[in-house]
Amino acid sequence: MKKIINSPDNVVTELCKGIVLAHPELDFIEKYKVIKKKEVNTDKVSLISGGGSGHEPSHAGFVGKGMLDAAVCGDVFASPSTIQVYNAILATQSKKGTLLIIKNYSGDCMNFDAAAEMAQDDDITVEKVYVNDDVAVKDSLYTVGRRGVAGTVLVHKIAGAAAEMGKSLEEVKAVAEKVIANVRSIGFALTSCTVPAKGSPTFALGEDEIEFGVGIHGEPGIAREKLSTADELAERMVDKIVSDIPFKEGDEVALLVNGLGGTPIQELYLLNNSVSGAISKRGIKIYKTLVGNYMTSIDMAGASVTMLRLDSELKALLDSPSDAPAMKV
Amino acid sequence: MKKIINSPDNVVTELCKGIVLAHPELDFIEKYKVIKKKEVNTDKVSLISGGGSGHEPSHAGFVGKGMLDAAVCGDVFASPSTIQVYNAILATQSKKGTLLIIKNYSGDCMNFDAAAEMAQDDDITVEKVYVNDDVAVKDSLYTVGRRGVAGTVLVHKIAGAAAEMGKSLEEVKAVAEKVIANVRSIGFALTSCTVPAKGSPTFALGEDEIEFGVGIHGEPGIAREKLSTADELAERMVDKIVSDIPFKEGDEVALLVNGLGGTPIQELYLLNNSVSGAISKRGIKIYKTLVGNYMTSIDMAGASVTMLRLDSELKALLDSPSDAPAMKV
Amino acid sequence: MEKFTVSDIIGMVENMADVIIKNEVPFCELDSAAGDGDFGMSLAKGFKEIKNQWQELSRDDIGAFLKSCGMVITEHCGGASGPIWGTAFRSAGKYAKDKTELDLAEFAELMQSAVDGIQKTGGAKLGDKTLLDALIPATESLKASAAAGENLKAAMRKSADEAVAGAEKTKDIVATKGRASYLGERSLSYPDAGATALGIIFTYITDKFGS
Amino acid sequence: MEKFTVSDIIGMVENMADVIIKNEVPFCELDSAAGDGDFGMSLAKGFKEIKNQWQELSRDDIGAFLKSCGMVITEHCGGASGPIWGTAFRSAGKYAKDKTELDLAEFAELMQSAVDGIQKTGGAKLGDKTLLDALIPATESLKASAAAGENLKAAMRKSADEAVAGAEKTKDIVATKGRASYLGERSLSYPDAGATALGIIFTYITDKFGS
Ligand SMILES: Nc1ncnc2c1ncn2[C@@H]1O[C@H](COP(=O)(O)OP(=O)(O)O)[C@@H](O)[C@H]1O
Ligand SMILES: Nc1ncnc2c1ncn2[C@@H]1O[C@H](COP(=O)(O)OP(=O)(O)O)[C@@H](O)[C@H]1O
Ligand SMILES: [Mg+2]
Ligand SMILES: [Mg+2]
Ligand SMILES: [Mg+2]
Ligand SMILES: [Mg+2]
Repeated sequence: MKKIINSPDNVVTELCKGIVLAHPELDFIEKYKVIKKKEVNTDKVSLISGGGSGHEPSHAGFVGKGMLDAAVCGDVFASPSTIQVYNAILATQSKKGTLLIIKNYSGDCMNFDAAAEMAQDDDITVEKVYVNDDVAVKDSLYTVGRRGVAGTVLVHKIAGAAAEMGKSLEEVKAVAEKVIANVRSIGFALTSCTVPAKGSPTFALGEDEIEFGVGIHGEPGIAREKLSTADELAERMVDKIVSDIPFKEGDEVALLVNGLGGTPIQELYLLNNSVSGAISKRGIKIYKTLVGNYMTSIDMAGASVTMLRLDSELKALLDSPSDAPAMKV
Repeated sequence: MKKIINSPDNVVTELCKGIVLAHPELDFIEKYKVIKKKEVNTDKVSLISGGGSGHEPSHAGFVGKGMLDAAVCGDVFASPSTIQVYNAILATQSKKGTLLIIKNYSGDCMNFDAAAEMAQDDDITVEKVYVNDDVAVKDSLYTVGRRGVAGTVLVHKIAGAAAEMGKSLEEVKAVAEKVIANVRSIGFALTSCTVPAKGSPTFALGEDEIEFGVGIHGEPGIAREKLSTADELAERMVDKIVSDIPFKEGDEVALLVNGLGGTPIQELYLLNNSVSGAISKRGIKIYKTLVGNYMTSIDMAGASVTMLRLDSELKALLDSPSDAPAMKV
Repeated sequence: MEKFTVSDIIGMVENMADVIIKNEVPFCELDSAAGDGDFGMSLAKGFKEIKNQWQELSRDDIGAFLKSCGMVITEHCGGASGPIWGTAFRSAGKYAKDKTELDLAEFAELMQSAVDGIQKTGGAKLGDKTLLDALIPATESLKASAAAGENLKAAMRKSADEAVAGAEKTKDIVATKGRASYLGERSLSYPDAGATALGIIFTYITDKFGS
Repeated sequence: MEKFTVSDIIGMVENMADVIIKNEVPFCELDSAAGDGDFGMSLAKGFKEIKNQWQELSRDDIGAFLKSCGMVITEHCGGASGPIWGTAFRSAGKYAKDKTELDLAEFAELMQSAVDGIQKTGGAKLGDKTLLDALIPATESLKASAAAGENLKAAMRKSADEAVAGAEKTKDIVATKGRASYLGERSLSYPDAGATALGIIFTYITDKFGS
């Protein structure tokens, strides 16, 4: 394992310290590994997200005016504990209540749910939404449902803008759910990630192999297959996403071409060229594009594509200002 | 070679198209591989930079209000030709003249110099500055001098802000030179980069080896050595930089912790924690910190540290707004 | 009749902590095959903290001891393991409230409380390819041994063997709960990490018991 | 007296383009050792474009042909190679303006013009570990052969051998110009990419000449 670290045990704490050093408008509560805005506005709905670490800049990079109020940082790929989440809720209490934005994984759901119950016992109003945008995973009665991936960032952005406008908890939750209903993602990996505590890659890929439909924790995807061109990958990803909702000719979308951590921005912009072509040729209009590392899987090489179907409400909220370190609008 | 591309020959063109698709305020002149602002303000000094591609988001990501007017994109790691640079000058002509911000490499110097001469023959006023911030390279009478690396981004930012304020070509050039005189960088690599056209890594490093003092083109550095901790690397880099100018107790600096392309932001923030500690302990005050991929070396894993000594003029210009895709202030 | 004392239970948890901490990396590797590779780390983190706080844990009775372990796990274990193992210990603690000894039938009931707690928290059932596929057969085996009047060590051995066998069988199950569920058919042929770990833990505790 | 005709020169440039395009990757690899690995690509790009525009290049005389090659290289080669090779061809073209044939002494003068152009553009001198360390001895050899009245092919062979030997010697030089200069002592034991390439190119042109 080759990483710029001191010791695997301290990765999360040290990276969080590095974040607040670079962004002095944020605070780090070391005991509970919570990154929060220094100044919490108690007159707006508080937004909290989080989960395992290793997805940087998610979620701490999205804490800031116009987006989240706090991010709870678990260990690498492990949901934060119930107590951590509960303390994040306490630290950002607002008169208008708190919305938890949870990625749909059993660990995260169990911990955030239990924390919400604890807070409700303290008479804090807490609502929850579960993001499940990954179309690689079949949603069926027999599974825990689709997992949450890069689309979560768009939920943060839009719900954050709604909260900033002073909307009520019900309204903010409703718009977050509208985003969840209209956002879909899929990704692929060129390499595995390496969890610092484990020290070796989670899976092995041949020099010409990729994992299509991969998750953001090194979970294997739909299929292991031969590396293909950016155009072919784009075509297949867009096809999977578009046929899921389905998106229709004339729809307007936000597009997020997201890097998984180890892939340089050079390749992400190149992939954006291919993906934009595949979307446009279907008569779908791209209203806004984000390209970069938003929801990573530590050092995995690879990328994901997220499409969000927009209406005028979502467009306006997407365009609203955000001052979060990883999303300056 | 495992990359998200179609063919090595088209990497630069396709990535540039991906950039302007994501940032519709920019234009791509395909014939000369120039990315420019759609709307050029002819009442301010025009700023042009560029060089070989492979350093994304440099330089195209810094084109925008408050920073550059155009970036000239060479092939991967190869300076753009004289004719390309000349056409970028023509495409962004302003009443106040043009400043070329050149990284100090013989290829870039020869091509930008020749292009400036051509433009001067057309009665366009062109001035030039050469960035040479890399302290890994000894500056001596017998070499071509130090090379330009990540500090270039701070030259873009500050000269861009000065130009935006309506300063004259002489004034903008003077402030760019002030930055160059006060900025120093050094980097290290955990892996080599892979140039798409070559298809294999430029150099080979053992599983426990790093290259200290590496350049941004896969040029080997000062020494090949054993991987050490983030704290040790930070201490040595800060030491090299601080003793170069030298920086003194009480100085205020801007700090840039820059990723070389393949290193995840997780490690960059962790490194920032170590580097900030090493700087603070020397009694030097960090006025502002940037952490991220600013000047990359394709997919190289590794990082560089840049320190710029500030005075009140530089601080104000650093804080001025910028609307460039990779630098939103 | 043979009974488990407070110090037997404390000793078991100590042995459990040791085997979990020792297997941190192998347990992560088990989770790599079809999960996300953090299971060993998440679990070890809580049990390291139990050992840290060892002197301060309540030892008044079995229930108080198990409950205080459950609180530490809930606070310090991340992932799915925090709620699942935390709930298991807290439910078992509730069952053993004020008790200073347990006969085999009671011990089996205590394990059943852990199973119930886990099912309430995580919503999984037998055959969902989770640690329940080791824990439920192990618990049933304890109940049968109690009914048959077997001695503690023999009952523990049978129970551990059932846990191992149950874990082994998870290879043939397509996962439906936890991260391995995202794999569908591709989770076949890999055993569940949590179940396999339980087999290893129960075997170790049994080896050490009474020796 | 033997002379190089317009079509001899055109043929040489064609062979030059062929060997450069064929060696794109090996030339990049030469540049990897102590440079940035793009030399083969930058150079091939210009010569591919020369072949693309082959029918449109001026063939009126040697000077016009070389100058139009130089313009293509200046426009299409990136890196240091664009200005250096572009200037070499343009300077050589200037020398051969209106000439339709060159004797050996004149050919040596043409090469000297290329050397002068390169030195004016890049500021390097013999011993700076650049392609000049192959080109200057090769040029001196041509001058000596002209003075000795040798035939064209023999002179070219000697000149090519001098280029190869000059390139070989760059191994022992600490680089001062171009990207290898950043390496200092560490550039020792690697030959210069541009010089080595010239040795290969001159040898290939000689092999093909008159055959
Ligand atoms: N809903 C559930 N009920 C019971 N056990 C579960 C459940 N979900 C997961 N597990 C167990 O937890 C183990 C994984 O734990 P861990 O790696 O900490 O969780 P995560 O999936 O959050 O990474 C699985 O191998 C499985 O035995
Ligand atoms: N100043 C110079 N004068 C003459 N030749 C030079 C000079 N600088 C570099 N070269 C030659 O160019 C070669 C490298 O070309 P190339 O890789 O295209 O340039 P870059 O250094 O810009 O990547 C070197 O091997 C050397 O022979
Ligand atoms: Mg996990
Ligand atoms: Mg180059
Ligand atoms: Mg796991
Ligand atoms: Mg080169």
